[in-house]
Amino acid sequence: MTLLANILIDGIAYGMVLFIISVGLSVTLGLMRFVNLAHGAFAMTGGYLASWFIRAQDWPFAFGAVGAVVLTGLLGMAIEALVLRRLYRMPELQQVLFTIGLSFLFVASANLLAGPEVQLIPLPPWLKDPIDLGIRTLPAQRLLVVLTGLLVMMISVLIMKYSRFGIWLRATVDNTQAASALGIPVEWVYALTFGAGAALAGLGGILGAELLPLEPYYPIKYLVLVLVVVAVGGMGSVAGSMLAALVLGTIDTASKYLASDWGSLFYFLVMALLLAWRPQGLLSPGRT
Amino acid sequence: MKITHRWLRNAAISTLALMTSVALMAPDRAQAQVKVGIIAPFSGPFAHYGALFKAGAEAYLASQGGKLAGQSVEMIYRDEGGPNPAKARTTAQELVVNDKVDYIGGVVFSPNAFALAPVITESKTPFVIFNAATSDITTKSDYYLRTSYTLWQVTVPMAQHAAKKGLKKVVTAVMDYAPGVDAENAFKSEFTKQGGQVIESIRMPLATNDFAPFAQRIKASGAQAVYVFLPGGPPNLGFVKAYQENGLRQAGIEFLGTAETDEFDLQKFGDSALGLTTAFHYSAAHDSPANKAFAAAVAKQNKDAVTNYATVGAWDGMYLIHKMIEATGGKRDGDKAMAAAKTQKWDSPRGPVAMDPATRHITQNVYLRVVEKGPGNLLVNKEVQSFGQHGDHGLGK
Amino acid sequence: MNAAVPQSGSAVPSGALVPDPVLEIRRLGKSFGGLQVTRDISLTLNAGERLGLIGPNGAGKTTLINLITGVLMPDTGTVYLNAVNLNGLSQPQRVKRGLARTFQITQLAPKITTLLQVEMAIHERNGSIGNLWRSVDAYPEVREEAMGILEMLRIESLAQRPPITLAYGEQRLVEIALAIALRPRVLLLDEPMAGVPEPERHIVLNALDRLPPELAILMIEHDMDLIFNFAHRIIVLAEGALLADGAPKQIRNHPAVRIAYLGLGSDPDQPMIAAELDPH
Amino acid sequence: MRIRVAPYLLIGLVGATIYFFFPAQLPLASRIATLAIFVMSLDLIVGHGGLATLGHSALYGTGAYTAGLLALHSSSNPLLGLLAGGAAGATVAALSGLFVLRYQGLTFLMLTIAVGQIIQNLASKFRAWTGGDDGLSGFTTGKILGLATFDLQGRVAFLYCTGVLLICLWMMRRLMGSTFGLACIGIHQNRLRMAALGTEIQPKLLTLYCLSGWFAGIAGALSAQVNQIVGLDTLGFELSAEALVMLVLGGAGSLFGAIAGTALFTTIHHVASNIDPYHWLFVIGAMLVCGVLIPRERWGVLMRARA
Repeated sequence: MTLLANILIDGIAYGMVLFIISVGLSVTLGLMRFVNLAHGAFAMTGGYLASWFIRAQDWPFAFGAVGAVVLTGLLGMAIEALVLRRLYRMPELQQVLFTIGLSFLFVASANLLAGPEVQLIPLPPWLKDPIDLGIRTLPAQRLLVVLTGLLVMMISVLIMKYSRFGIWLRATVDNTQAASALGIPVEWVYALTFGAGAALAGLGGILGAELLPLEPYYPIKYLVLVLVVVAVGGMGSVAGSMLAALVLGTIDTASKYLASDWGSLFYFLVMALLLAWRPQGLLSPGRT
Repeated sequence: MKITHRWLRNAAISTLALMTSVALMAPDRAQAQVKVGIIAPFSGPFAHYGALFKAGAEAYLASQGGKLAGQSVEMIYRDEGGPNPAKARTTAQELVVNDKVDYIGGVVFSPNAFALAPVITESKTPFVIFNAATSDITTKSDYYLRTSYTLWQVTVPMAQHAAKKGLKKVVTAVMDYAPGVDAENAFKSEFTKQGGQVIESIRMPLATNDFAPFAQRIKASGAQAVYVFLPGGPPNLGFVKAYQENGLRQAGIEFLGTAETDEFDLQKFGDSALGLTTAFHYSAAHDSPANKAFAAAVAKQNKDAVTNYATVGAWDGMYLIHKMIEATGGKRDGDKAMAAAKTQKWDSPRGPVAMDPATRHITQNVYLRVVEKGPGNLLVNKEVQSFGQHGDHGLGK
Repeated sequence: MNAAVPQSGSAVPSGALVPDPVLEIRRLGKSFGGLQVTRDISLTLNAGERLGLIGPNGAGKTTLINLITGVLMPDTGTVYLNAVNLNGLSQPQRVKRGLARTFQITQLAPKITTLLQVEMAIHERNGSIGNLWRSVDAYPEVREEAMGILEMLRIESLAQRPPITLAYGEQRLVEIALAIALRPRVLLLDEPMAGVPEPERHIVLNALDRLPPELAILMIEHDMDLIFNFAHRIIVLAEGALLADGAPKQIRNHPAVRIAYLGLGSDPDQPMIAAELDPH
Repeated sequence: MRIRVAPYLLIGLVGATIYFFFPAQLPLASRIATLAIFVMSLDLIVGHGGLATLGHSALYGTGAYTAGLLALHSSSNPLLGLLAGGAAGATVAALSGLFVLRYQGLTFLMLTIAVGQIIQNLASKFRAWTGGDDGLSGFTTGKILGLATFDLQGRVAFLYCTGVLLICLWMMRRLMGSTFGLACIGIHQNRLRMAALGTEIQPKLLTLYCLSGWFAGIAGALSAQVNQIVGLDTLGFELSAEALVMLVLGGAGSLFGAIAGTALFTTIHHVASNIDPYHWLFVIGAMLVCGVLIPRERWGVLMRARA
């Protein structure tokens, strides 16, 4: 019984970390259909910026985190406007190559600017101590991730469903030309959406740093991890990404409790089975 | 399908690239008397090893006035990348055949060290391993020397210490790869021999990001202590964090480690590392004139470099190469050099050390250390006890 | 394959005089979710017959084609080709049994030359498509046949060009050439005029004239001029069900059809106005 | 006929030039030749079949381990090793292909990653057979064609690798020049059309995947024989990703492009990391980014402008 509770608690907590680092990709890859393998690079940028603000500039944690997220979003918009928008019409393979190349450049730059070592984001006292759940304790930081994850999902679903921007975005993604003819500022929609994806990536980089430490190779190291979540979750479905992250997080945790010497075998096995069962993802909007 | 001009162009470009590369690499360096090739990761997630090897080796060279036994020495650095034996072998082959190196040093990863066996045997090139820690590497060729450590070497005294302390039930938690399995076997066999009991052996996948489940398993096992082995870098931080956050310390489960509190990562642990005990062969806080000189020499070479097992492995490795050059008078004579190296005994920054002629592995003191606050509020591995001289206990197991 | 079937095509018809049913559809039904898109359709197509299929958008024409070709499987009913039940057979299996089609929007391999695509169809028919080792260039007889088909359709000049360099009307012809190369018993033409610009229409029309006479053809088309000239018989589909079936003249004069689809009064003497009628 | 022989002559010529004038580069050239076979095998499935995979190293690594195990436990005959490696690669391709080839696009890509990871985890788990992270070593390679063993300079290894490369190239060109190859390209370009021609798409792709696995396995076996060690990296994601980069760099769909891409990437990696290992990623990153942004047609213009 305790074992089951442990698996669920750790699984959900880990799954939420997976969700928070992949939700940005679920926007850029899932919604915009842009094969953005540079997602990890934006996540790392967010993390590094936050680390720099908080550690070197002595900003309070919340300020540093928000500042880093906003800056990462702006950087994403700038890169989108300068280069990425030329790639939307290219074949997927070209997008893959470009964004991998971009990731390499980020890796090399991080190495050049901050050296090869792990960058820490100092936690404020209110996040440091474990919180007692009754049957066991859970780090406060992990609770913050869970709450933020839920919040991000709610906000993004609300924006997609009810805001004018959400309607614009869906129209633009469905048919850019028609949307443009209807007077929707498609360039801005793309830039803002990509910026939002980058900002979310940055948020994930910051909040996930406790489990996925920030280092120059971050963009490449965790690429498969986030791709799996988005693919299993379903293209463009933020809720699907969350479901997938929770399922996969729980599976991974269960395999650590029960069969750790099989490595990540079960993780990938379950992923393959889920994909085989639902090739379009667990929750895939606009498809019947 | 149809052959177009494209392939012709592609082929031409690649040919050109090859030729250019050859031109770029044409040796136009001043001819040194002795050449030493260092293979280490200079790119990729393990690049810090390369930097530390380089700092240690260059520092040693500088401490000898830039010459070893009166011979001018040229150091040639080659990238190891990650575990990639095929590439490592090619690199060694090029060092021997093209660059005509007299000695090879370095190598972080065991598979890469294994891959060099045919090359060094055939070319009779002494190869000093600065890190790769799987026990039986040195048995694969007579030209291997090792100035680092093996997991058996540091774990056996740790297991004896645990038993002596009265611990009866211990859990082992190791990373699921070759050195980890070595560590687990070493602890299990020695601790059982001493009358203790290993109640659970946890192998943690290399790709683990979240260590909380393992911390919970350790806690639930009812053990008095946990013996740990993790490779350097992020997993260390993750595991120690999980150890703290899941209340293992409060539960009184003692931490018995080896390389986890490595100086390269140590400061990042923050206060959570205080009180962790480890058994290891080198601490930057080792109090001896040799260690102080070593630290000063390294700092002079590279102010960012820390002194840890990688740096000291390279430093002592260069000492061995120095002695081999001395014995051969700078001539290329692998057998004579090996004969001299096998019997060396010297005062290393880690304490008194000697080469074991049978295994060609270093015999050294193993220390029990505790993480404490040192000068400048920095964390240090304080040596609290010496377990005395130990060789590699891992061979023949 | 059809040896076990008693009535199958031993009698070679000359023109459409002797009824020789090659394609038979019995009581076909299909629904998506709660929406019945095909209701109880039965029809017969004889060798050498030109059958036109018309109906407003949403009448279920494309679904019918998909059911016949095997892209979709029916909920009820059966499709027979040469008296062989096709239910459960995949699309390629049906092609192998003599059922070829063209697409409403042309579907061609964009970068393979026209000649090679026709050769590919012939290899597919011959079963030599799976040969791993023998070069494509080592089948002179196939190349000759492919060239012959292109010549028959008067597009031999396109032989060495890939479809991306072709005009849309020309791409239609390539599709027809591919279908002919399969030597089908039945050919389904899915709106052969759709998207063909006015100046290129005659190319397609000429090609249709040159199709082998013994071939049974089912053509869907919105172009009324074309279909009333081309077809021996026309069937009208509305809301998933068969509305009328008869000779072009009968259909033109069929009151229900005139109202439901042709948009004319029920008076048969009133002339047809529009060439292309589409209520939507 | 002239144009058919030319590519082999050119490769032979480059090979001879390296052999006689740049003997220092023989180990590098051998590695390029081995990798080129692997990248060509990837081109079969990516360039000809149109399926982007990131799990191709599973086939390469299986071939490598099979050849290594064969040499360790039974026969060190190199030819037998190559055949066994190829067969193992084809078998893994067949088994995994039955499953993954039902899917396309991103789903296929992710499933190939999963298959690769599963096989790598298994190899790591069964370390008693595979040597785990220490790698499989301790085997030797017999005399090539009963004539010569590998020498330190890498002459024999180079000739062996180049020979196998040429044979594989010839075989792959024959296979892709066949009606079967044509059908695969057709499937790549338009599946609807091929289905309308009566092509059974899945069996064709499965055959193609097996052939691809066969050659990938041969490349792996070759690597095992020349290096006399097989590491877990031969099954890794990084190898698959690098191979894909090499392929696209040279031009997917062209076997010669595959060779050129491999040579270019490996050489640049070698040179750049010898000059400054720390910053080699800047070079490859810039190369990829520019390669995508500047269309192929314009490369020619740029080159001419500089000349």
